[in-house]
Order: sequence, then structure tokens, then C-alpha cells
Amino acid sequence: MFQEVIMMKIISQLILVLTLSIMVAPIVLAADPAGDITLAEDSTAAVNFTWTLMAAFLVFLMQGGFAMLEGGLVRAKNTSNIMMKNLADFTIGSLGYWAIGFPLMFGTSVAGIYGVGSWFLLGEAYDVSTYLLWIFQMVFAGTAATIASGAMAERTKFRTYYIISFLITALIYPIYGHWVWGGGWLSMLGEWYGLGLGHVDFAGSGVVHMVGGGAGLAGAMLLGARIGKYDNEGKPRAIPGHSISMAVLGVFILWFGWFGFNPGSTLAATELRISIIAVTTLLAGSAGGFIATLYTWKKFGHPDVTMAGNGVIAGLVAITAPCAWVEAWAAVVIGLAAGLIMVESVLFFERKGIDDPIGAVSCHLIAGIWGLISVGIFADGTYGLYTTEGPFVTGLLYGGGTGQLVAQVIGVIANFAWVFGTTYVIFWTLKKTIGLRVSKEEEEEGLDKTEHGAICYPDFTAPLEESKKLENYEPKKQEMK
Amino acid sequence: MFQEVIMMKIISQLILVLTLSIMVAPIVLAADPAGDITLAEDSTAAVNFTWTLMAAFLVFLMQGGFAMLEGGLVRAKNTSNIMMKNLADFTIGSLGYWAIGFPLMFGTSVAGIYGVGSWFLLGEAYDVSTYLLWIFQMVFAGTAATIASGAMAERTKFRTYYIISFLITALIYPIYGHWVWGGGWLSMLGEWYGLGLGHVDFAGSGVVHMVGGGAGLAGAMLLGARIGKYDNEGKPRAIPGHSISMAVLGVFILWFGWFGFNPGSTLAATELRISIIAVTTLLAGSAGGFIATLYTWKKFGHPDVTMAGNGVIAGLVAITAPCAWVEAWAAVVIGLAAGLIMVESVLFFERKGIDDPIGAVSCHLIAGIWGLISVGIFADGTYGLYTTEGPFVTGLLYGGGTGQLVAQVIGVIANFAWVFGTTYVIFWTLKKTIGLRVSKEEEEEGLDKTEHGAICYPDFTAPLEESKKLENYEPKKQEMK
Amino acid sequence: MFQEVIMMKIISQLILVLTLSIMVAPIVLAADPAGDITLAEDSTAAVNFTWTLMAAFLVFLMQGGFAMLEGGLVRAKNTSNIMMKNLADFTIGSLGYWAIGFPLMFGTSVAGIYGVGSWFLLGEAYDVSTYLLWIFQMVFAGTAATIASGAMAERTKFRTYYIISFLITALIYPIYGHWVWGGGWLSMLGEWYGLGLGHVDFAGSGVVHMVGGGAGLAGAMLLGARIGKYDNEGKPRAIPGHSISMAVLGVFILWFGWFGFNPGSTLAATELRISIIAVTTLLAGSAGGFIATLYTWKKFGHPDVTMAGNGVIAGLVAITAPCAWVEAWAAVVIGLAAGLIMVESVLFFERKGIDDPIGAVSCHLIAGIWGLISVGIFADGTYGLYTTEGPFVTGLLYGGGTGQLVAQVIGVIANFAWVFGTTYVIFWTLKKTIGLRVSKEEEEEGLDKTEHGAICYPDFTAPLEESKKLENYEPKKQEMK
Amino acid sequence: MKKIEAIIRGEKLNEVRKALLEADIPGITVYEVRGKGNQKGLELQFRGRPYNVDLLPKTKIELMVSDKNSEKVVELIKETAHTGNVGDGKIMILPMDDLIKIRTGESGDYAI
Amino acid sequence: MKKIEAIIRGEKLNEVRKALLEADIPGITVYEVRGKGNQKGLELQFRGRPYNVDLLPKTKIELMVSDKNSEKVVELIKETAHTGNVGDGKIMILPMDDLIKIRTGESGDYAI
Amino acid sequence: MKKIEAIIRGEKLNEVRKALLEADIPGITVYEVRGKGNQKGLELQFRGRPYNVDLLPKTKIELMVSDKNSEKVVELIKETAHTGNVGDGKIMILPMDDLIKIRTGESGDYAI
Ligand SMILES: Nc1ncnc2c1ncn2[C@@H]1O[C@H](COP(=O)(O)OP(=O)(O)O)[C@@H](O)[C@H]1O
Ligand SMILES: Nc1ncnc2c1ncn2[C@@H]1O[C@H](COP(=O)(O)OP(=O)(O)O)[C@@H](O)[C@H]1O
Ligand SMILES: Nc1ncnc2c1ncn2[C@@H]1O[C@H](COP(=O)(O)OP(=O)(O)O)[C@@H](O)[C@H]1O
Repeated sequence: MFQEVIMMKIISQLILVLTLSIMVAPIVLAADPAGDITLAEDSTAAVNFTWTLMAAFLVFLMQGGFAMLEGGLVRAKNTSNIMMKNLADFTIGSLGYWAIGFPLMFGTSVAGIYGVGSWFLLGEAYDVSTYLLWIFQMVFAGTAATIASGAMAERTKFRTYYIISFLITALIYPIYGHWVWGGGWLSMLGEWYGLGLGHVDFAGSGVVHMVGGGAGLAGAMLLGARIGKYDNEGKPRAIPGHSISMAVLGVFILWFGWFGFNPGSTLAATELRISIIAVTTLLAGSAGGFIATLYTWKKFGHPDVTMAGNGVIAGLVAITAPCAWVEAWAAVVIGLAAGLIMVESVLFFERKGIDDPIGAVSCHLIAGIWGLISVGIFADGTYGLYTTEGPFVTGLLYGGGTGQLVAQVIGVIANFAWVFGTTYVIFWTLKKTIGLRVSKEEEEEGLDKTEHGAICYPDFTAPLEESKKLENYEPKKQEMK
Repeated sequence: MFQEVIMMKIISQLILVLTLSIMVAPIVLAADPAGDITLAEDSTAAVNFTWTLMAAFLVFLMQGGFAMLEGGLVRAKNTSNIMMKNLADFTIGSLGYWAIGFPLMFGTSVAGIYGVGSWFLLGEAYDVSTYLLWIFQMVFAGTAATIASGAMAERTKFRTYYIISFLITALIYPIYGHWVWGGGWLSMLGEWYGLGLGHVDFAGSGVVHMVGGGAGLAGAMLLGARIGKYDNEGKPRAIPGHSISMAVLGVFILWFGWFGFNPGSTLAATELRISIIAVTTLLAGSAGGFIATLYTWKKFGHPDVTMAGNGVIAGLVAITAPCAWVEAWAAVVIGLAAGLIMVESVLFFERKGIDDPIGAVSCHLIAGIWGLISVGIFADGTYGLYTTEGPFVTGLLYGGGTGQLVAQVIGVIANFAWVFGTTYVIFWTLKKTIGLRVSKEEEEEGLDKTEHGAICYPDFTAPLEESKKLENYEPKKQEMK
Repeated sequence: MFQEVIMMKIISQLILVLTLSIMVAPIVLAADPAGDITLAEDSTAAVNFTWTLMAAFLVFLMQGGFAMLEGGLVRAKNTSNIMMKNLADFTIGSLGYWAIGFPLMFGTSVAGIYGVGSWFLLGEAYDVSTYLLWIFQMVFAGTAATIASGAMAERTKFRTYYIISFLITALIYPIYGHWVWGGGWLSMLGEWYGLGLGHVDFAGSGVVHMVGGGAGLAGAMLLGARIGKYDNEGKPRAIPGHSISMAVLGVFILWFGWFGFNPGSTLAATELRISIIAVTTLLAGSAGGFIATLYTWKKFGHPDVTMAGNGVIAGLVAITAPCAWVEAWAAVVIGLAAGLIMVESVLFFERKGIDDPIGAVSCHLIAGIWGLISVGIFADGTYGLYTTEGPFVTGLLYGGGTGQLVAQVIGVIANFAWVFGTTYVIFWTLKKTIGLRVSKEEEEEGLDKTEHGAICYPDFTAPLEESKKLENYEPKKQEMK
Repeated sequence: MKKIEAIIRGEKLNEVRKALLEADIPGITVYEVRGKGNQKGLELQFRGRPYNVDLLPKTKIELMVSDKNSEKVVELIKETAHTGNVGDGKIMILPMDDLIKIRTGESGDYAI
Repeated sequence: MKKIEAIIRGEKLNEVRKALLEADIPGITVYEVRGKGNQKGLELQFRGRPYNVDLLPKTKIELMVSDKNSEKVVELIKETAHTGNVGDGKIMILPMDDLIKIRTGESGDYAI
Repeated sequence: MKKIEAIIRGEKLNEVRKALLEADIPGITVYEVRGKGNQKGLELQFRGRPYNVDLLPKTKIELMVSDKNSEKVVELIKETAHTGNVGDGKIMILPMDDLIKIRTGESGDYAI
């Protein structure tokens, strides 16, 4: 209670001070807020704005997709809570990205480490092109925080998660984003050390998904497993999510949003490469879902619905980095591999005692790593850095040598070190201060009641869910192969 | 039964007559139905059509968003009914807007009060630009009727609601719309009386949201509160909605649709201001949701999920009028204020005995008023009336004086007087004739059974919902502050 | 088990072989993979790519819409299964369309029967325009297979359905598609025999919807009715779907997607006719939903929610063929007729013992037939074959004579003969070999448990659903008129 | 000791409970059941096909009472659950051999 | 008077009811319960992890019958609920001290 | 024969069952009920309005046991369902006239 009050005081005073400081100075120092100058200079601006904005809107809807996917995979007693997290991380995160995240990411680079620029989109930033970039980047940033919420579902204190999601969107994400997309050191690996075109990540397998997944991994590790996830001998047990149909709706909405995510990342429809990107995105998702269907069918004896959904997500995450630099067949191969890796990764983390209720770490972190690396293998040298002009991104298979591959691996390592490192320290500090996890009683009662005083489905009771499913569990004789 | 038959007879005969009268004269008196002339005259037509149509499609999806938001906030026993209302008001409303609404709104102005033009999109109206305008405006009109259904949920006769929604979309909405967007008197306040640029409302805080909310208020007042909403001493009681996850999905879909609503209202992508509008829309929604989270956390002891969702909606409604004329920081301020106002307004109306199950009056009417007024305060003089050319809309804070503010206030008053007045009279008349509210027994049984003979979730029983939640209610000792 | 293993072996070996054969030859024989040449040659390419891609994305989301509509109309015990089918048919279908479907449909025509071209989008096909066409056509193909799953719901073996959906997307759909859109014989009826402009089908009432509906009819016939669908005297009984709200969400998502389906089929925003198409699409959907509301109200005594939703779908299916060639009023008439036909058709098939749980045959096959024919009646001669230049499509009412109408009827017959014929043979063969239908016990248990080992809503029990609803059924005295 | 079971209308539950509480009988256990007696069933539709749910939702309450309270409880339920329309339900008075309170181990009347 | 309780298979409910109705025994109250006896549980999966629901969904019916009908009712249930497979369930015959019909206040056999 | 009914905490079900299984008492039927005794209700909110769910979810178990097992079963439930906090619930021992196993037609103790 005490820390909560303090935290809310700090936040509200911050808002107040900022608001006041803005209100005393309503000076318009804008660049081109009406857009007429921009349009006069570039007649393709209208179509490129249309493309980028529509893509940003699709990406925005992914918030709803994540809410459905994560909601469907948790128990009914924690569904209001996961809904609130998805609402809250976006609302606070977008304010954080507006306040400091955006300039940290895209401002003038300080030693390739972080950027500085117009905070709060003030002054110079009041410009149609800057605002355009902001909204597209903002919805990306929102995605990263949301991913972490999945891995930490069903046991994290809301208050703590609220702070975490703010920090991810306002600090951790933008700084790493600066390294790759803001002119930071990872993007300079090519120029400085001759490693391909430097670390490249077309739409964010690393910048978005590995960041979300890495933070989720740190969180899941520090939180520990949900009560009942492991039996007395430490063997994992099933904790079925409360609505498979909700989860599948989430998958379709996410896939839809991904067509904004990947093709939209050209930020220009005049890059006709967008059609190639749309196709690779579709095929990698299909391939991931296809192989997860077949593989779980074989392994578990049944085609597993939510794993098939996760397979789609894994395929999409993996293709996110290479989407613009590979052909259709390569997208299929990348997606197939991602789907297989994901299934094994889910089982691996589960066995290792890391409890990730929705498979966020496997789908985003692990498939994200594979996506970044696949650029170094499959990039076919027909497209450059967000432009049809060379130099072109070329991987091992197309005679690009190992330079690009090495740059990709360095990015993977830097990403994991930065994200996992900082989030681990932050979550650990929060754990020791305001606490990371709800009490045993609260967890058993369900977070809906204890964190929000509200249950998700009051017209439908589900009182026996625990005893009905978890207990009396007798390990299946014939184990999974 | 009797009136129902008559009503259906009238409607079907109307349709028949119209159809016949059309069929005997399939003369094409069209302007440019193929679009080649339009394209030849304006090379930017293709991108502007693309922009406007895609925006219209997003706005269309808001019907589904409202269905989810309203559905989630009512009880399971009334969910089929609210689904039907959302389907029915759009299907009948769009036919009404096609028949008479559109020319009433955008036809040649008769004394600034209403328009006359091609009914049924016949003759001259068969033109790519006219059809484009029609679809964009139609989906707006559909939204207004849907909003009212929320405030009137769980007790309104379907038959009566059906007539109401037709009248809102075909008459009440278009006439007010004419005053602001069709060249009517409110838009002339500037020219005639020097009040700023006349009453302005970029995307419809007033035209759409206040209209829907005002009609909803009249309906909620005439209907009276749901059974069980107040205890014997008149103190409000909770009637929990049946699915918080459904409501949150609704919020995300609505927010997504709003990116068509606001930026799309330029009707042109060559107005690059669309990127500014997208950003103000995003930030105001976030700010509204953010503050509702914090404020309910403080006030109720828990961050309230559905109130946070309503906060987003309130922020979005408020920014709808000023979205194109303000900067990012102002959007945040407008959204924060809207979120706070909304929470207090929900509690206020509840205390006053006006039972609005989903908070439609507070989110749309009240936040809509604030949105219109905020234009007169925060408009920063960098953008004109749907054009980059001056005169520019300028508010109090930017040296625009009080002219614009006064025009905004006049619009607020005119809107409320017209909408609340006409709907009150219509609803009152319907109440005295065919009846507005279902019987006590029907309400207790649930409208799904009595109005549609169909329950929403037949595989899941919820027989005790009433007794489980409402009764045995002991007023909490520590009251809300 | 045995056949399953074999089938999976075949599929995985196919994939393996293909993948290997591709990997040994990563030669880029591409046309214009970067798009700079295309853009240089056609300055409108950017806006047309934007339009077509966004439309394709909307169509993609229809997968989620179908999942919701079908899911809502089946029982809770079969919901995971229908979700899996919607995921699986798209993932395997898109791979099939990539491998062979696309060249079969759009490759060089062999005697007007089928096409041959680059399999797997290899070689020449690596081109921004080809990929653009592929993705738009792929999401259409995905829709056809999904439609069939609805008619076959609640009793089809997953394994068999999996094979079926692959065959539909990879073979049956593309070959018929070739006849109409790939330069095949149906499209040549005009040139060869002077029948109008040949068989025309703007966005696929026939190519997509009749194909899906025809396959569904063959499936439903071979499967037989669900247990409990008919009483001892053979009278149909109600088997209520488990979530009306889910079904209505599906309708709204589908309608949204249809705005990509129809207007997007110009493949060009420079065809400003897109605004006309959007309007006819909206109005036909509304008219279908409107009349289904009124008609069921009269016929059943209540406005029926899911029938109103089906009315919208029927209106949309019907307008899909004529959408670009008719005026608003004609769209309303087409939609009204479609809604009426659909309601009667649902009752007709039900009476005839053909059990189609979601009305897919009526909504897609029957309304699709009406849509194709309506072109021959209402086409008003203002627009040509995806171009503003003549010759124009002209129907009976506008002095086009019967030529076009006859071409439409020939298409209907050819479609039904091809689709129903081939699918009947294939399904019959599968029935005799690996089996089409699950066992009686499995059907009673629910496919979720037996096919996927997973129930959709484990936190909510629904044990008595059967007895609660079906049995103790006493035929209503006053029968439907 | 007696075990009183009553099948009542869901709407009446609170009235009954209020009366019992006022008579200082707080303990109760409630079941959601479906029942059929003289009351006729519910007619519903799905896509125009009528179907009949003849087992109606009912509420069953169960009370463990001391012999001396038994009559009073029955009387209270009879009065408050009564509407006079078909479907009001039944009250059963059942014998009980013994009763134990798990928390304290007390048994017999002390366990109530 | 007797109270007959039977735990049966959900699928059998209608057959049982039909037989009872034909024998002019309309009154019934139905519970959704879960039970375990000799029948083995249900094996399910979630994301590849198997789990066992060993309490299976069962239907419990409860009938208040006059002493003279008691045997007939038991016989009818025994016949119609029977499949011969494990999981068929049980029938209990329980004593009842009194029965009251809330609507009319009648008691004893008249209340049935 | 006796019929043992116990109202316990949902969380305790498995512990109770495990003990019973170990004592070779496999048969059980489980009800989801809601109850009120001394334990206070649950306070929830909806849009800031508090509301009280005073009937708490409880689990009821029902066992048919032979007279000789009756005491043992009661003892086992008493021990394993016990937490010492308000809300632990009650155990009823009820007389039963007869019991029939539907599958085999056996009755009395043989039917258990
Ligand atoms: N003989 C019976 N055995 C078991 N339950 C009964 C019996 N008769 C009635 N009931 C229960 O009591 C409820 C009300 O009974 P009903 O006959 O409809 O009304 P009333 O008691 O007013 O005549 C029924 O829904 C059923 O649950
Ligand atoms: N001793 C018992 N006490 C309570 N309920 C029992 C008992 N034995 C069986 N049941 C109930 O009867 C149902 C069927 O019993 P089961 O032993 O599986 O089949 P059968 O009676 O055919 O041997 C169980 O699911 C359970 O609900
Ligand atoms: N007199 C009673 N009649 C019926 N059920 C009772 C009675 N007393 C308690 N119960 C049931 O037992 C449960 C636990 O009782 P409670 O009084 O809360 O705890 P304790 O038994 O530990 O005092 C209640 O929720 C209710 O279901």
C-alpha cells in the first residue's frame, strides 16, 4: 500500500509538472506541422503516408491480438488481470515513449549508445514526418512490453508490472532500438568492421521480439513457476488456458497486424518490395503453423491447437528480421525451422522449471534469434537497407560470406546481454523492494479478485477449476517421445 | 403484436414501393460512375480514394467493437439482444441513410437547416466521389445509433429500439450533421457573426458522439433504471457485466477503428496532417486510459479494468473534434481531462438515478462536450478547415481570442437541444404508444429469451446470476470518497 | 493410425524433397524482385500496391471471422476442433497454393483448362507484381476451403478434413479459378460464342463462394447429419450453437474483410470505381441482414440473431460477383433477394436431411448462384472488365440482352458440376479409405476431446448440454409457416 | 437434528435467506439444479427451430438444523418462498444420524 | 415417502425421464455432478502435457416418491439407466420424515 | 449402509480424496455448491461499485459407505479437510434404506 501510494504520487506529479511546464510555453517551433512543404517537396509523400499509417494501425491492433492470445491461455480467474495488463502497458508505455523513449531511440546519437532530441514531441518535432515516424515506432514499442506480460502471467503483482512495462517502453527498448535503427553501434558494424551491412533487422525480430522475450525470460526466472505447475518430483503439469477460441482469435488478429509490422517497415509504398515482404510474412507464418501441427500430432498423438497457433507466431517472429531480403521458398524454410524450434523450446523451458504460461520466450526470444541469424544465411542480395539501391544484404548461401552472419550473431548477443541484463537487475530490485509476485493466497484466489476486485465472468462460476484439473494428476505412463 | 405487424407492414411496403419505383426507371443519369473523368482531372484521386476507403472500412469495424464492448458489459442473459441491436441498427440505419439521410445532410442547404438532394443515391449521385463521401459518412452515422443502444441496454423493447435507431440515422443525425458539415448554420457562425471559423468539429465529437450520447441520455431517462440497479434506499448497486475480456477486445477494436475515424476525416491523404491526427488520437486515448487506471486505483482501491477501457474511449471521443488542430502535448492534456471527467460523470449519473449500463452517456456525450470546447482552447493555429491553407483554427491559448470558444459552446448547446429534445419527444411518444420498456418479467428472464427466443450461451447455464450477485448486498461500510 | 502415419510421412517427405531441391539451386532468375523497374515504368504502382496489399490483409482477417462465426454456431465440445480447422486449412492451403495452386490458376493456359508456370514462386515469379498477385489470390483461395469446414462441422475427422482442404486450395479452386480469372474457357464464352463478355465474376461469388459451398454440400451429403439433428420421425431439431456473441463478432469481421474482397479486386486504386464497389458491398450486406431480421421475425415470431448474421453474409456473397457493375439500388435489391433466398434455403436443406450446422451451403453456394445470375440482370453498362474502358458489362434490364445472362448461367452450371463432382468423388474415396466421419462415441464425446485431446473451455463445464437441449423435445404444435 | 432440503425459485433465494438470517439461522448451502414438476418448460429457438428446455433452473437450499429449530425453518421457507404459482417447489425434512463440524470436531447440535 | 437419488450417465437422462413420465412420475430434480468409482478418468492434453480429469461428469437425479411408488421408480431407473458398462452409477433409497409443497402447503404424499 | 455428505473447501478435495483412496474408498460424488455459515463473504467491485458475494464456493462430497466403514470415512474427512480456520465445513452422517448398483443390479453393501 505504502509503495503504491508513493509510486502513484511520483507518477502523477511527474505528469503535473510536465503538463504545467508545457502549458506555460505553447510556442510553436515546428518544422512542418501542416505538411504542405513536405508534400510540395515530395509528391510521393501522400501514398507513403497512407501506407505507413495504415500499417501502423494494423500493428496497433496487435495489442488486441495479444490480449486475446494471452487471455485465452491463462485461467479464467486471471483473465481480467491479463486484460488490464494489455491495456495498461500500452497506455502508460505510449506516454513513456512520447516523453523520452522516442528521442532516446531516434535522437542525435551519443557515441552510438543512445539518442537525444525533442522530448515530448515538442518544438522541432511538431512535423508531419516526425509524427509519422513516431506513431509507427510507438506501436512497435508497445508490442515489446506486451510480450513480456505473457511470460509473467498469472502471478505478477500488477503494480510492479506497471512499472516494468513503463521502463521497457521508455528505456530498455529505445536504447537497444537506437543501436540498430537509430544509427547506433550495431548498425555501424559494417562500416566500422566490414561485417556485411552491419547488424540488420528489417522489422524487429531482435528489436521488438527478442526484447520482449528477453524481458519475459528474466521475469519468468525471477518470479518462479506458478503454484501447481510442477508436481512433487518436479515434473511439469498442464495448467490449461481457459479459452482456446479466444487464443485462436488472438493468433489471427496478430497475423493480420503482422502485415502492418513487416511490409509497413519500409515506411514507403514506393518501395514496391512490400509485396515480397507480405508474401514472405504470410508463408513463414503458415509454415510455422503447419509444422507445429504435424510435429505435435506426431509427438503428442494429437494436433495441438494452441501449439499450432504458437507455431504461426514463431514463424512470423522469425521472418520479421529477414522478411525483405529473402524469397518465398526461404521464408517457408525459415518458418518451418521456427515452428520446430518453438515446440522444442517450449518443452525445454518447461522442463527446466521456467514457467512461461503462453510460450512467449520460445515464440519471441528463441524464434527471434533464429530470425536474426537466418538473415545471414538466406539474404539473397536483391534488396538493400530499406531501399532498392545497393549495397544489398547478402547471406552465406548467396555468396555473401560470413560477414553478415557474424554481424547478426553479434546483434543477438548484444540484444540478449542488454535486455536480459538490465531487466534482470530491474526486476530483481523491484522484487527486493515492492515485490514481484503476489502472495500464495492471492495466486490461488486468482489475480482478478485480489488485484482488481473484479472477476472476468461473474455470470459463470468456475469454483472447482483447480481440483478438477490439476490434482489427482497421475503422470501418464507412456511419456512423450 | 399488433403494432409490430403494422410497423413491419409499413416498412416492407415502403421498401416495395421504392424498389418498384426504381425498377421501372433504370435510367443512368450519373455524373462519373466509372471514375475515369475524376481521375483525369485529379491525379491524386487514387491515393485519396485509397485513404478514405480504408479509413471508412476501419470505422465500419467499430460496429463490431461496440458489439463487444456493450456485450461484455451487460449480463449473459441480455447478450444476444445487444448483439442483435448492433447488427440491426447498422443494417436498417444504412438503408435509412441511403434513402434519405445522406441528402438531408449533404444536399443543397435549405436555410442552413437541412439539405435536399438525390434520394437513394439515384441519378446524379451515381458518381465515384459522391459514393465515396456516402460510405465514409454512412459508417459515421451508423456509429451514432449504436452508441445509444449502450445506454438503453438490458431493458428496451427490440421493436421500439429498431424504430429509434432508424430515426436517429435517417433524420436526427443527418440534420444536425448538416448544420456542422453540410454547410448549415453552425458552420456559418464564423462568416455570419465572426465567431472564429464557425463551429468546428473535425471528426465528430459533437456530430457523432454527442448525438449518440444525447439520444442515449433521453432513452435512459425515459426508460428508468434496470431492476436491481438501486437498493431500497435508492443507493446504486453493481450489476456486473458478463465478460470483461469481451469488453476489452471491444475497446481495442474501437481504438483501431478510431484511426479511420479521425485521420480519415481529412478525406485526403494529400493532407499530410493525417500523421499528426493519428498521433493525437493515439495519445489522447492512452492518456484517458492511463488516468482512469490511476484514478480508479486511488478511488476504488483497485485499478478498474472496464473503467480503464472507458477512459480510453473518453479520451478518444474528446480528441475527435480537436484532433487535427492540436499538438501532441495538448492531446495528452485533453485525454487526461476526458478520463477524469468520464469517471466522475459515470458516478454522477449513477447517483442521479440514470442507469447507463455501459457508460455511454459519460463517454460520448460528456467527453464529447469537452472535446468540442477543447478546440476553442487548444487549437494552435497551424491547420485550417480540412486544408493546409488558412484561415486557421485558433483557440484561446494561442491568441485566437474567445470567438472560436464561443462558437464551440453554441454548437454544444444546439447539439444538445436538438438531439435531446427530438429524441426525448420521439421516445416519449413511442413509450406512450408501442411501449419503450419490456415488462418486469421479461427483464428478469432476460431479453435473449423473451425478445429473440434464444439464449446466447446455451451450453453454459447461469441460472443464479441474479441472486448470486445482487441480493444479499450489504452496503460497504467505507463508502467511496 | 496407420493411414495417418503414412499420410504424415508422405507430406513431410514431400516437403523435405522440395526444400532440398530448392536449396541446391538458389539461383535468382527473377524478373523485378526489388520493384525499381516496375515503379520506373508505372508511377501509379505505389498507390496500386498499397491498395491491393491492404485489401489482401483485410481478406486475410476473414479467416479469423470465419473461425468466430463457425465457432459460435457449433457446440462448446467441438469448438477447439473448428478453431484448429480454420488454422490448419489456411496454413496447409497457403503452402499448397504456393506449390502448385497459383501456376495452375494463372500460368499459361493449356487449352483453357488449367495453367502451367513457375511452381513454388521460383525463378521468373520472383517479381513484385507476381508476388502481389499471389498474395491477393492466396487469401481468396484460403477462404474457399474455410467455407467448406462450416458445412462439415462437428463430425468430420480432422485428418480427412486436412487432406480435403489441401486438395481444395491446391487443385479444385485453382482449376476453376483458371476458367474464369486465368484466361480459361468460361472467360472466353464472349469471344468464342458472343455471350456478353463471357462468364464474369468480379470478386468471386462463383470462384470463391460457390466453390466453398459446393464442396461443403458434397461433404455434408456424404457425412450425413449430426447425431440428434433429426428426431425419430425425421423432423429436424435445433442444435444450438454455443456462443451467439462469438458468431456476431465473426459476422462483423467478415463484413470488414469483404471490403478488401470486393473493392480490392480491381487490384488498382486508379480504378476509382472502388468507391462504388465499397458502397454496393455495404448496402447488399445491410439489405440481406435487414430482410433476414424482418422475415425471421414474421416467420419464427422473433427476430433471429444468427439468421440476421447469415443474412448479411448472404447479401455479401451475392453482391460479390456484380459489385462493380451495379448501382446502389440494385445492390439493395440483390441483397434483399439474397437474404430471403438464404433463409428459405437453410430451412429447405434442413428439411431435406442435409445437415449444415452453420448454413454455409445456403450462404455461399445458393447466394453465390444468385449473385452470378444477378450480373446478367442488373449490370448497368457503366464499367468494363476491371477497367473503365469498354466493352462494358451489361445485363438484361439495361438492354444487354440475354447474352450475359446465359454466360452467367453456364458458369453456374460449370462451377457446380466441376466442384460438386470432383469433391464428391474425392470425399467418397476418402470415406471408403481413411474414413470421413468420426465414430458415434467420438461425436458424442465431442471432437475437442477425441481429435485434439483438449477441451476449449476447461474452466467451465458443460456436461449436460445434450440432454439439456435436445431430448425431451416435443415438436412445437404450431409449426412454422 | 434434521436436514432440511428445499427446492425453490432462484428469485426467492434472497428473501428466504433474509428471513432465516433474521431468525438467526445463518448456515446454508445452495445448489444450482434443474427440475421438472407441474411447471411447463421453456420454449427456445435456434435458427427458427424451436426446442424445449423442460428442465427449468431451480435453486436448492440445504440446511442442517437442530430438532427444535426444524419446524421454524420449514415455516419460514414455506412463507417466504411462496408465490402461489406453479413452480414454487418443495421442502423435505430428512433424518440425520449425526453431524460434525470439521473445524472444531464438535458433533451433534453443537456442530450446526 | 421416500427420496430416491440416482447417479447416472448424462446420456441416459432422457431415457430415464421418458420411462418415468410414461409411468406417470413427472417430478424430478437434476444435478450436474462429477464422480469417481470404478470407471477410469479422462485423459486430456494442454500444449502436449497430459492431464487427467478423474472425476467424470455424471448426472444425479432426485425424486420424491410415495412409498408405494418407490419400488416401481427404482425398477424403472435400474432398467433404463443400465448399459452394463462400468460407470452406470447407483440408486439410493433414503428415508424422508416429511415433505411439503410450498405452493399449496400440502404435506406428506399429497405434496408430491 | 450410510450416506456421508461433507461440505469442504475446494482446495482440500484432493487431500481428502487421496486419504480415502489410500484407505481403499474409491467411490465419491462431488458437487459444486455455494454456502454460507460463519465465514464472511467475498467483496468484489464492478466499475467502482462494491458488491458482496456472500455465498462462497464450496465443494460437497457424497459417499455411500458400509456401516463398518462409516466411522473411518468420517474420521479421514475430519482430519484431511481440517485447517482450523472458519469455513472448514461439516460432515453429515445420514441413514440410507437401500443402495443399488445399476450396472449389476446388486444391492446393499454389495452395491458400493
Ligand atoms: N416428485 C418430485 N421429485 C423431485 N423433485 C420434484 C418433484 N416435484 C417437484 N420437484 C421439484 O420442484 C420444482 C417445482 O415443482 P413444480 O411441480 O413445477 O411446482 P409446484 O411444486 O408449485 O407444483 C421442480 O422444478 C422440481 O425441481
Ligand atoms: N461409494 C460411492 N459413493 C458415492 N458415489 C459413488 C460411489 N460409487 C460410485 N459413485 C458414483 O457413481 C458413479 C458411477 O460409478 P462407477 O463405479 O464408475 O460405475 P459402476 O457403478 O458401474 O461400477 C461414479 O462416477 C460416482 O459418481
Ligand atoms: N447450518 C448449516 N446448514 C447448511 N450448510 C451449512 C450450515 N452451516 C455451514 N454450512 C456449510 O458449511 C460451509 C462452511 O461453514 P462455515 O460456518 O463458514 O465454517 P465452519 O464450519 O468452519 O464454522 C458453509 O459455507 C456452508 O456451505
